Amino acid sequence: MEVDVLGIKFKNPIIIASGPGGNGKELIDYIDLSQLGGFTTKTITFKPKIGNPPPRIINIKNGVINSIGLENSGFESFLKDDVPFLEELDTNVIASIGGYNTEEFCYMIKSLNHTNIKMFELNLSCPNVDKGGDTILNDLRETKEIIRRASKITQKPLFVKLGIEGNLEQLAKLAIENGADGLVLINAPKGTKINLKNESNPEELLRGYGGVSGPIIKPLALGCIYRVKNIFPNVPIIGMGGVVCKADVLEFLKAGATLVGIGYGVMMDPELPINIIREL
Amino acid sequence: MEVDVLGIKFKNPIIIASGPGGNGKELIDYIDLSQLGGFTTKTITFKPKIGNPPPRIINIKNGVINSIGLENSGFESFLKDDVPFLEELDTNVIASIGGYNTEEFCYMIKSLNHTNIKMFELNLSCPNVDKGGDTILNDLRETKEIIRRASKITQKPLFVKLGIEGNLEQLAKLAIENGADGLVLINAPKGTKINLKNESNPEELLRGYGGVSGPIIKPLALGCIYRVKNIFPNVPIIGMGGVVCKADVLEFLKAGATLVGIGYGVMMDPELPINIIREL
Amino acid sequence: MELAKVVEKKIIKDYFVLKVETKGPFNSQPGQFVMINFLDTFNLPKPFSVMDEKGNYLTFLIKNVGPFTEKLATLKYGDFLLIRGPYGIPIRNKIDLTKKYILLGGGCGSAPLIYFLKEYPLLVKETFFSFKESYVQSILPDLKLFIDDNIGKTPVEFLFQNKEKLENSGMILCGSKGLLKSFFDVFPYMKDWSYVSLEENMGCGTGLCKGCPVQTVEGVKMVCKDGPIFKANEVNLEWK
Amino acid sequence: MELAKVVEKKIIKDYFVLKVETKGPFNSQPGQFVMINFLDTFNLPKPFSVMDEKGNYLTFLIKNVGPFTEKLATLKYGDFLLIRGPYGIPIRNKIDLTKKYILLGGGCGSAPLIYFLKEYPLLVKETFFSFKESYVQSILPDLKLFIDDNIGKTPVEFLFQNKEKLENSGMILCGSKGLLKSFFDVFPYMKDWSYVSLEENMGCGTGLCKGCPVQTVEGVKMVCKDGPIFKANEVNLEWK
Ligand SMILES: Cc1cc2nc3c(=O)[nH]c(=O)nc-3n(C[C@H](O)[C@H](O)[C@H](O)COP(=O)(O)OP(=O)(O)OC[C@H]3O[C@@H](n4cnc5c(N)ncnc54)[C@H](O)[C@@H]3O)c2cc1C
Ligand SMILES: Cc1cc2nc3c(=O)[nH]c(=O)nc-3n(C[C@H](O)[C@H](O)[C@H](O)COP(=O)(O)OP(=O)(O)OC[C@H]3O[C@@H](n4cnc5c(N)ncnc54)[C@H](O)[C@@H]3O)c2cc1C
Ligand SMILES: Cc1cc2nc3c(=O)[nH]c(=O)nc-3n(C[C@H](O)[C@H](O)[C@H](O)COP(=O)(O)O)c2cc1C
Ligand SMILES: Cc1cc2nc3c(=O)[nH]c(=O)nc-3n(C[C@H](O)[C@H](O)[C@H](O)COP(=O)(O)O)c2cc1C
Ligand code: FES
Ligand code: FES
Repeated sequence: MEVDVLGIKFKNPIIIASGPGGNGKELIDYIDLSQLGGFTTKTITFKPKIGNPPPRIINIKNGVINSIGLENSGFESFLKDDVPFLEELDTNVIASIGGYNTEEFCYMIKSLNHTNIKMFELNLSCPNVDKGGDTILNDLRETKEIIRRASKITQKPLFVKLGIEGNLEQLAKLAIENGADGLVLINAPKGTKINLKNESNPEELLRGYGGVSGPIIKPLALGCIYRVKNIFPNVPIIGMGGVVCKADVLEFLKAGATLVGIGYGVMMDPELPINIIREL
Repeated sequence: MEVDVLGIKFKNPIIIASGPGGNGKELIDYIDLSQLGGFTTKTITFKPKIGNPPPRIINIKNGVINSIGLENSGFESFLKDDVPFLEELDTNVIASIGGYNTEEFCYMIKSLNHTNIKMFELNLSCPNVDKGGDTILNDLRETKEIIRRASKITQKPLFVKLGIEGNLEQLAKLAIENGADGLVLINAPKGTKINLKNESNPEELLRGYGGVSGPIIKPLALGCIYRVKNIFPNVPIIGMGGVVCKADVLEFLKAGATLVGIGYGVMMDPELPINIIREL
Repeated sequence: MELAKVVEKKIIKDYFVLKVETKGPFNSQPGQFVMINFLDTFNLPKPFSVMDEKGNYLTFLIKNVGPFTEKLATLKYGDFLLIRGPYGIPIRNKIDLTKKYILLGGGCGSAPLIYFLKEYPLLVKETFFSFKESYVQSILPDLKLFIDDNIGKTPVEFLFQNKEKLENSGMILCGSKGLLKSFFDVFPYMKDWSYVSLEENMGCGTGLCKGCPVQTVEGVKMVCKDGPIFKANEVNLEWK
Repeated sequence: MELAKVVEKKIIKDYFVLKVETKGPFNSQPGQFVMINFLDTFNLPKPFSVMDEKGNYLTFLIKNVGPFTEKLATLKYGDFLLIRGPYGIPIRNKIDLTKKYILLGGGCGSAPLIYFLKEYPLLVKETFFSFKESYVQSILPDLKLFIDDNIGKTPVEFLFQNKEKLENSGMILCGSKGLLKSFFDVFPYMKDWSYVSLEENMGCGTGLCKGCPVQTVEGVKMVCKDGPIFKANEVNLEWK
């Protein structure tokens, strides 16, 4: 099931989504990464981020609400400690880049241009990090500027990751018109679990809400992919949201995805992506 | 569990959400409407709408994807055939109004001003009807204008119904600043089911996607209510999305809802709202 | 919804007859259906025609075609279901009672017609409870079935070669859209003398949600509330 | 994940001991845990400490506190589970092996300590496998438990009145944050001689998802991968 995405060969359409798979080093204890179509790094930010205090994981039926808060040790540490490891991997590495302004995004992309990393994914849709109370996507001028400038400074394919919050069609159009080569759909939509037994803090998460992942968001993810594919039939889409078995993968491909990401499924069972690949 | 909403007394916080309960006439065969806190009409549009061709109902786990397409016999018929019936009901009737422009909204509200209908709900977020390929909410100027004008021509409380597509915080702010007295959260988010066995039309729905209701959207609904309540603690919210038991009702109230709507639950079992009220 | 206890299940491959015990009589009539659900899910219920009602017992004929019917097929004696109904307009209330009818059922579409035959034998001229596969006979031992595989033709092909049977008789057809369309492709003139029982995926089953539309000469109607039986010449099976 | 068969369940009210058979040995060590899941859901797995491993058998001590453990409690002989692991750093690899330890377990927090006692009796000075309710003894008949209701105090209150026990000994504590905090409120100086096994709700259980953080003097660490056992003076239980 080899797939060609903008000239890059993927052994199969299965990639690890950003986040639940860490930066690869943790995962090699469990699976052989070279069997994957690709591997997306956890979103890297310019400065280190300590992440949110616990709890970060709220169990819900058929899914999870996470409030990790983009914990990562920052770009410098990524360059030094992770890139050499990632460059050695026999799979396509996609670097997920998060930032708070155009300069941060551009600095990181430039620094990674000469590496063996195959594609960039701009994470503009993290539900757990705000820019003054708002995700970047809510600032259309800044979103446009980030994508426009980022696309100019790299030859590598540039994907933009969107969620369902915001006007999907409008944001997809904006991304593509400003130089994005593809889209990643979808990031975890915002959600809350209320625990009636916890009287002092029924939302449990300190921020009150987190990002919802897993099979519970599958119909929404398929809807987003379908809608965008319908408008931009030639733009490659990395689809994700609740993929946990082979049938899910086929459904995402049918809805319009070119590659299919697995996040929650890795948390269920780190071997799940490989088990699916074997069945394809 | 009496509730006061902007001076209107509700016997209890349970109301029928717009749509799955029809316009009441169908429901009286199954339950005593006077036991309800309130009843929301199916969204009325100025002109009759034939609705979408079948299939309109797609079963998914813990929910449904609907593509009804706002079938209704239009405002004139509503005035003549439904209003007299609704005015006799011993429960608070909320009229859900849908339209394609400010004039239609205002005409309908004006005509209903002198009736016994207690509140208005502007449905600006139907996933199954487009205005030239876009829901009204995506046109911020028009949204603002509709709410501003509508609020000026009526003394009755005016609620605005939002979905999760669009920038929730921004739209809530816009609605409230332009005269909305409360918000209804949430309308059914867009979703798709892929049927791999149906080769010619794997999306099954002719539009490719529909609105997702039922317990599957509960975490998202609670998230929206929590987020809006956090910013506007004094604005009453009618919460809905997957309420099917007493615990759900309590969770929605805890998250910030003043009234709780039941839509999908009525489809599961028309008696469900009454059964819940008995337990409260 | 009401609790109903499974008291009998006869299963052969993908077909099964399910008999449940309810608290009191449902007072269903031929052509009516009930909405069935499980106690342990929050999915929507699904419609099934009554094949028989006697005392506090309802009997259904069900084909395992997907997740819901798959789960129904695993039920054992003593398991409980949720049921509400009956819904829909009885066949008797829609048809011209001065005529005699040929009943044509396709697969599980035969269920309401079997009930009809039992209740109104005098209104029935002939029956075609048709199934592709002969094994179905084993779970419906007392009925004369039309087995395509045995006869070597579909019931529509058979009727085409025995057109005289249709003379002066009405028809009641119940089955997939495919069956109905193939019949009227061959016998367009029979539309005026036929009633069709339609299947449409349902939400509420009670006329509330507008989920099961059919286009008719009088506008859009709901299969669950205004049907499931309609005059064949009043509905448009091609609405898309 | 691997299939594991339930071969024994001893249950008393909200506590139960669950023994499962696996294909091969897990080679777990005291302090390690496994992730357990059901075959029929797509929920995340949940962490449970190994209370014993022998041959191809793993034993757990579980308290029914919510939907997952509720479902575990209904398992019967012969039912199957999914298990992966073992995860976490064995207690032995973290502690100072030249000392003897008092083991203080609160409720199911006793599970890894029970395993520890069995494997390293020479490292143990005294045990407080503490439970509020005396009925738990019936499913752990061979162990000396500390039953609050019988003794009339919590183990922390007991130790406060018997401070001399703590002299020259290390402590290994395993239980809720509440238990750990109450102990160090009373014995702040013991932080330097204690190890705590932390519980944090988990996602992956394997250090991948960054879902189970604890703030330490060396920055944020993961309970599942860097713990669950930590030096008490290195972690901040108040991070909010
Ligand atoms: C008024 C009415 C009466 C019915 N009576 C009976 C009955 O007596 N016995 C019985 O076995 N079934 C009956 N049905 C159909 C039954 O409701 C469906 O077979 C069932 O809902 C399928 O659910 P599922 O989850 O098992 O399969 P799904 O996954 O929902 O469907 C599996 C396949 O069957 C097709 N399908 C689903 N529903 C229908 C339908 N209504 N008509 C035609 N194809 C469909 C789908 O397109 C799909 O290809 C009736 C339907 C209606 C509307
Ligand atoms: C490393 C590790 C080892 C564990 N070993 C065991 C064990 O041997 N035996 C055992 O019974 N449990 C153990 N647990 C806890 C067990 O994982 C939880 O009890 C279980 O996940 C609860 O799931 P639930 O759906 O039944 O309840 P939930 O609905 O998740 O929780 C019910 C209540 O318990 C509280 N709770 C949930 N998880 C925890 C937790 N981790 N710590 C404290 N309170 C919690 C919740 O706040 C809630 O009030 C362990 C946890 C960890 C992290
Ligand atoms: C624990 C966790 C951490 C995540 N971290 C990131 C992240 O760092 N960057 C990102 O773009 N998406 C992140 N995501 C979102 C996933 O990449 C994915 O978009 C989403 O979870 C839907 O796919 P899934 O259901 O397969 O997980 C995270 C999701 C989870 C559950
Ligand atoms: C069949 C169906 C029809 C609906 N029709 C309308 C409608 O006409 N107007 C409206 O505002 N919302 C409509 N909705 C959305 C519901 O009012 C509600 O916002 C949504 O379904 C979430 O609540 P629930 O999960 O309780 O159904 C409809 C939902 C369903 C399932
Ligand atoms: S199924 Fe709801 S109207 Fe027919
Ligand atoms: S549970 Fe995933 S890192 Fe610990």
